[in-house]
Amino acid sequence: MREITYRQALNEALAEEIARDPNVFLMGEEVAEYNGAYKVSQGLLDRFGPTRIIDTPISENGFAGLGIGAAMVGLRPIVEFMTFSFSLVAFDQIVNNAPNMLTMSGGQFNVPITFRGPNGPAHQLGATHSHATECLYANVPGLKICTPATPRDAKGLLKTAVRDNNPVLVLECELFYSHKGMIEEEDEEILIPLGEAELKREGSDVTIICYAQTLPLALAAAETLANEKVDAEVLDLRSIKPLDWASVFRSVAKTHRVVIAEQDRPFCGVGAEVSYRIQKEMFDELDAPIMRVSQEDLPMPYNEELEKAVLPSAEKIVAAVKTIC
Amino acid sequence: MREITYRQALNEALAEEIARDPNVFLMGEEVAEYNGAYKVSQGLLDRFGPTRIIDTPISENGFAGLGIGAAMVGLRPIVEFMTFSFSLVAFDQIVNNAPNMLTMSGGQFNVPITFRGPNGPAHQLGATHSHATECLYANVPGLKICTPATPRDAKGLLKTAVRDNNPVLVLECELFYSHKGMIEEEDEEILIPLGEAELKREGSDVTIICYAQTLPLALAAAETLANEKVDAEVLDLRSIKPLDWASVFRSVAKTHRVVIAEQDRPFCGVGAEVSYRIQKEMFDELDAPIMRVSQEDLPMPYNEELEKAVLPSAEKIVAAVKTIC
Amino acid sequence: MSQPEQRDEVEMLATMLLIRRFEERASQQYQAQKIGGFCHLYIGQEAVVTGAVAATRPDDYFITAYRDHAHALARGTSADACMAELFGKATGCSRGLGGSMHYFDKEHHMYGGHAIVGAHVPLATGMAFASKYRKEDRVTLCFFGDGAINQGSFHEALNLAGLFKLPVIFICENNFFAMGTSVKRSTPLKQIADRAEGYEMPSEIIDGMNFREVRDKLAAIVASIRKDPHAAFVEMRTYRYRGHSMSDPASYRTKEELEKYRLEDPITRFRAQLTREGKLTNEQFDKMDKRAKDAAMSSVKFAEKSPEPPLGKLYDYTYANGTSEDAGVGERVLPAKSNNATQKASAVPAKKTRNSAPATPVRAADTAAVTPGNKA
Amino acid sequence: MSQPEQRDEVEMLATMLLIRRFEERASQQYQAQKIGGFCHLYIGQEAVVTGAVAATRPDDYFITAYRDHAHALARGTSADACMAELFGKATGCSRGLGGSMHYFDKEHHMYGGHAIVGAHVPLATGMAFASKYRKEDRVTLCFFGDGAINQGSFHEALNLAGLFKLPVIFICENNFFAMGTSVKRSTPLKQIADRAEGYEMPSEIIDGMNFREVRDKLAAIVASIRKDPHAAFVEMRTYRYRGHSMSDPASYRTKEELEKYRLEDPITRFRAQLTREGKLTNEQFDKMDKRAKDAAMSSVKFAEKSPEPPLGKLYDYTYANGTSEDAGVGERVLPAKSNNATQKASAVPAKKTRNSAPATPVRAADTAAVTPGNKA
Ligand SMILES: Cc1ncc(C[n+]2csc(CCOP(=O)(O)OP(=O)(O)O)c2C)c(N)n1
Ligand SMILES: Cc1ncc(C[n+]2csc(CCOP(=O)(O)OP(=O)(O)O)c2C)c(N)n1
Ligand SMILES: [Mg+2]
Ligand SMILES: [Mg+2]
Repeated sequence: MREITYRQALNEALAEEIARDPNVFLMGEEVAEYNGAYKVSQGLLDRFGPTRIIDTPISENGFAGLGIGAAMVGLRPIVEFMTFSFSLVAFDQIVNNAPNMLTMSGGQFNVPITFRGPNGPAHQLGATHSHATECLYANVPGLKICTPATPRDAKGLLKTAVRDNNPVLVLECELFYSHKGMIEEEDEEILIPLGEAELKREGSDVTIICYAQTLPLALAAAETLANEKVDAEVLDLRSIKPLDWASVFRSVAKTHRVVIAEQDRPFCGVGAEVSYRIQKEMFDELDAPIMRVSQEDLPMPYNEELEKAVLPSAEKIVAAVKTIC
Repeated sequence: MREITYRQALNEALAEEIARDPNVFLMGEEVAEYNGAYKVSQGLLDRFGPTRIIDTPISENGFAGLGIGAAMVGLRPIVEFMTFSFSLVAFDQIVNNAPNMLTMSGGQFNVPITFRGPNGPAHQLGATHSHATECLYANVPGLKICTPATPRDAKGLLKTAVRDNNPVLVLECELFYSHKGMIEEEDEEILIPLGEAELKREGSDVTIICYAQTLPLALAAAETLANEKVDAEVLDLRSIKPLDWASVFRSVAKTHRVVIAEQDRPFCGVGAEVSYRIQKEMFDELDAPIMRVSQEDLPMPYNEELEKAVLPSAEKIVAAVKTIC
Repeated sequence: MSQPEQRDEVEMLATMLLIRRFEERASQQYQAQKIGGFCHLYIGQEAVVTGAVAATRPDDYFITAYRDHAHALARGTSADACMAELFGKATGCSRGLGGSMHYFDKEHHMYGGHAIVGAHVPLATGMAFASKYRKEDRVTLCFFGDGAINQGSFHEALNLAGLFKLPVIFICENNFFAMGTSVKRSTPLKQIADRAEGYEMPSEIIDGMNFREVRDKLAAIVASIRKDPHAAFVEMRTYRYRGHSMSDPASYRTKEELEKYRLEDPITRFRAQLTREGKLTNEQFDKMDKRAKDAAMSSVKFAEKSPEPPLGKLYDYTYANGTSEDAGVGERVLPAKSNNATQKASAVPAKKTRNSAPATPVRAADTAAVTPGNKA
Repeated sequence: MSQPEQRDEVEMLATMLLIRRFEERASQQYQAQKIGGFCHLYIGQEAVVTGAVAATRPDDYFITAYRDHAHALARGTSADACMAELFGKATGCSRGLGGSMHYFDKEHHMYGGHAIVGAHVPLATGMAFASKYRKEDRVTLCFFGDGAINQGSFHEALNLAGLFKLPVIFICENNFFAMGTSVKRSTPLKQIADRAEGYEMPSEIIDGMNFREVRDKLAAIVASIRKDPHAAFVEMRTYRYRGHSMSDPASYRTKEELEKYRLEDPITRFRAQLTREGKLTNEQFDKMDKRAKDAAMSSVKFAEKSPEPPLGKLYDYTYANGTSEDAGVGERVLPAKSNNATQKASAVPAKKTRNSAPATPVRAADTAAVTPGNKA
């Protein structure tokens, strides 16, 4: 075991997959000569050269589509969005071309592409730069979506995504690039299947379902609650689509109480889907209503205090748990 | 009272609002000389001339943005998307510019714009042309969304949308343009507030919540159920955002059982949000799990039978009701 | 001109005839409500794609918009598979799942059939990118209408193709109308070809009603791209004789205009040329025409007899099985297998076997229970 | 030149100085972590927007991207309001809700501050559309970087503006880099101005380091547009002395290149011109510079002292109150009122009074309960 940052974990995943498969290449704004806006691709241009690590103009729709076309004829592109807030200008390519191709062509053309980059609110970037896009893309059949929250998950999920024969979105945590975590030795492959949640803390009184930037909030809330004799279980979804319903239901069957801590906006957010499925499948197991903590349904303000008020927090999770425990 | 089509209702709403307010204009592909791809703007060019009824090139992102800019300086554009499936190429304008402007500018710039056009699967148009976009846009704070299902609602909601000082999406039913319905005399103004659901059928055993193209399905299901002695209440949401929670809860308090019949895809769909809110606010009132009938989570196939299998239907609603009644 | 080339030309005329007769038949079947959705006919524009086929190799990449029947037929997709697709049958070129606007035929290097205006132009740059990446000398031919040049995706794709010197020809089939909008009302450009100047890209205007001009001028561009990869732009001046789609009466144009263009009918014109040059007798032509009509007619029978695609297939087509490791690298044919799509979506050894299906059985009525890949 | 114009020129130099000193101070405050988010400095490019202000009327529409401090200051927004915005304070030009990238000032006809590259270019066409619609002779000035010209929204907007003959000048501030990407690596164009040829649009290249050239050439274009509405394109050759944003060391360019451009510093150059012509003494300049520095310094004090925007305001700013009937027609100033935003979103008489708030009281912890406009 060794300790590395979330950024390094992603960097290793990229390097390993690009080295492994000559059809894999990385493309995006500032990924090559600048080594990435968030330095995730540090050193890759030096190592793999400009045919594999490719800088683009500011044309997200264009290069997302370029990647999809390349994938249709056998390449395995990794397309970086500087942030997923900018993926909105490429929305049609991601929603209409990548995931529909296999069906529309009657199974002839699959699209093995990975779209990756930071997602979710960062810090005081304002309304245009703070989108959490997971629920938007999760609505779209044909896409897979994962949301790693730790260095190990980041490496293992990104590597799996690149090898998947479908379009996969790896939604990274913009605020976690410097987070550290333990991870296997460099020569051991980490491959984490898409669609497998992970219990990040065991507990018996309430299940806190979380993912991405809400994982540390959920863990902190669990600590606080432990002091008040509430034993919270923390389940990190890790993948939004496919979603690991079995693990969700198993935990609910144990605790009978659920709070969903989500990173996105509330209306038709990920927590809405999760809560629907839980009440449907586990109706008689629930001892209290399912509660959600998400963003406020407001455009993200720049002001620091207001931004905090809009975002989910450990305190809000604790408060939500207390309404049902 | 008189009978008109859904198409005529929209046409009247447009004509009345354009006549009423010199700042209102209609813009979109084929809206003027061609009288609209679905003939909703029939006769408007003749009546109001080319400064008010404006044909555009195939540049949804461009003319959506043009409309938003015009709205920032005091005009009140009505922007038609030939279908909302094509609004995906304008997604960034609709999501990042229209609804964020008021917040980002500290309240200085509101954006009184109406985006309208057919939405939801029509008939054998395939994966790219069959999007139900309501849940995608409903996630976005700052937008308002309505989904009229009858001629009267179409007229009343569109007129209200045009007068609203915010960006409003009027998601019309692509399959309903020729549907007929009763409506007030032409000289009586119909203005239906955004955020008001309507009970389209009273019942006591189960609430079927529906909107847009699922309204006739829900009503048909209710008829079938009546024959089997199940008395279903049919609540048409009409507006998705704001959503009329009071009417939803009132009906649930009466029937204690809910089936949501939605037009969109399941994952993070409108029904997910509605079911979350019901179980949260009315936990003790529910006698059975909330069930949803939506599209299958699959890209829309062209084949007619397969398309039917993917879409919600009266039969599926009946079956869902029977699992809980 | 040597014999084989002469034969080729007659063959190409036969292709043009097949396209024409196929679409006439399709139009009739559409009116008889055997065909659903939207249906856009290419009639009048046949010389463009046929000339392009004559100017290229079978393994060059072709991609187009929704007016795509001709592109498949010209590339070699059978009339049977094309008609079956319109009927939504399992034997269709897209297995009945794509429909008129979404024709695909991997075997014949026909990469769709794309119905969002402009959105396939970036895909074309990706295919050309792949050729260059793999150091192949394939050329990508990307067809689109005059209406598409005002889409952002067109612009971004042309800039990328110009910048990266990708081996692609952007072929604007300028039939002077996008639905009811004349090209004069969609762009301030005097001629569409000039748009290429914004990308420092060579461009050419070609008479799209003249098979030989299309073939020869494109062949020259193709040759120069094979030698030295770069992007090029072509404006094909052509005309569609029918409405935009089956429901369009095309009242936005005059009878006179239509008649004028009818005089330039690419089939009549090419036939006359070949006849004049002694390469084609009337008898030969009539035979060819009959063959085309027969093929169109029998494609209807084929389509009628063909089975509907099974519902189960849908789930297989939503997600592809396996990973790069199963499939190997390079271009792959990856027909979806008939078992569950995402249960084995990752070839990685799962630490524990896990049933990710919902706790209660999936009911058809509760569609939300059918999470993709979790089909029970 | 008459006296008033001379005074104007000195005033414009004072504006350039204010921009420079304000941003130097902002940079320092950013490093002291008093300012959050992203922060992009305009230092080096001051002649562009200042020249544009000198060439236009105060009621012409200005709109730009995220590198926007200078555009607000040049238009007349106070340094206090600009600095307070960076501090996220209620007294900021966007009430602390926009931040560095989203400056707005309706009073001074500054229409933002837009942070999605290219996405404001269509907005500019809309503003120009409105001028033409209302038969006003206002001109819209739309500023953007060299990186923005490869976005689809840029393309669609220019085509629309050209087609509709909208009174707008598209001003590309070509500082030769988009973040770390030199313009040579973002487009195949030899010169950016040529992109206008794809829209049949007149274009001009202007030395953006030379205040007078900017002013005079823009003034001529503005005059021609006022006479006869049309769209025009301008490439301003300029340079940013600082990194792309505060976190960028700008190691993608050489010291020599930077030094070369420093010799063209628009402030030094304009000062020298005015001094040479006897229009400005050193003493006057020093006084002006001190005034600029003082304004920048006191803007920090103002920002520090200013209150935070109250949380409740957020709800008011998500939806505007009222309807067109309340607000009347034409351009409106519509400050959100402090009461519930959508309870009266429709001025239509509701048939029944209805409380659409959730049945149980809203808890801060359950944010999903706070449906927009349904704030209890
Ligand atoms: C983004 C988008 N907007 C609108 C449409 C609807 N639409 C389909 S075809 C068409 C006209 C296209 O004209 P053109 O590009 O000239 O091609 P042609 O039909 O003449 O072959 C339009 C507006 C669409 N499919 N996609
Ligand atoms: C659509 C989009 N993609 C990427 C970004 C990130 N980004 C912000 S500024 C910038 C560079 C823009 O360069 P340019 O247009 O030349 O303007 P300059 O910074 O030189 O003023 C990039 C890539 C963004 N804000 N929006
Ligand atoms: Mg056309
Ligand atoms: Mg620049």
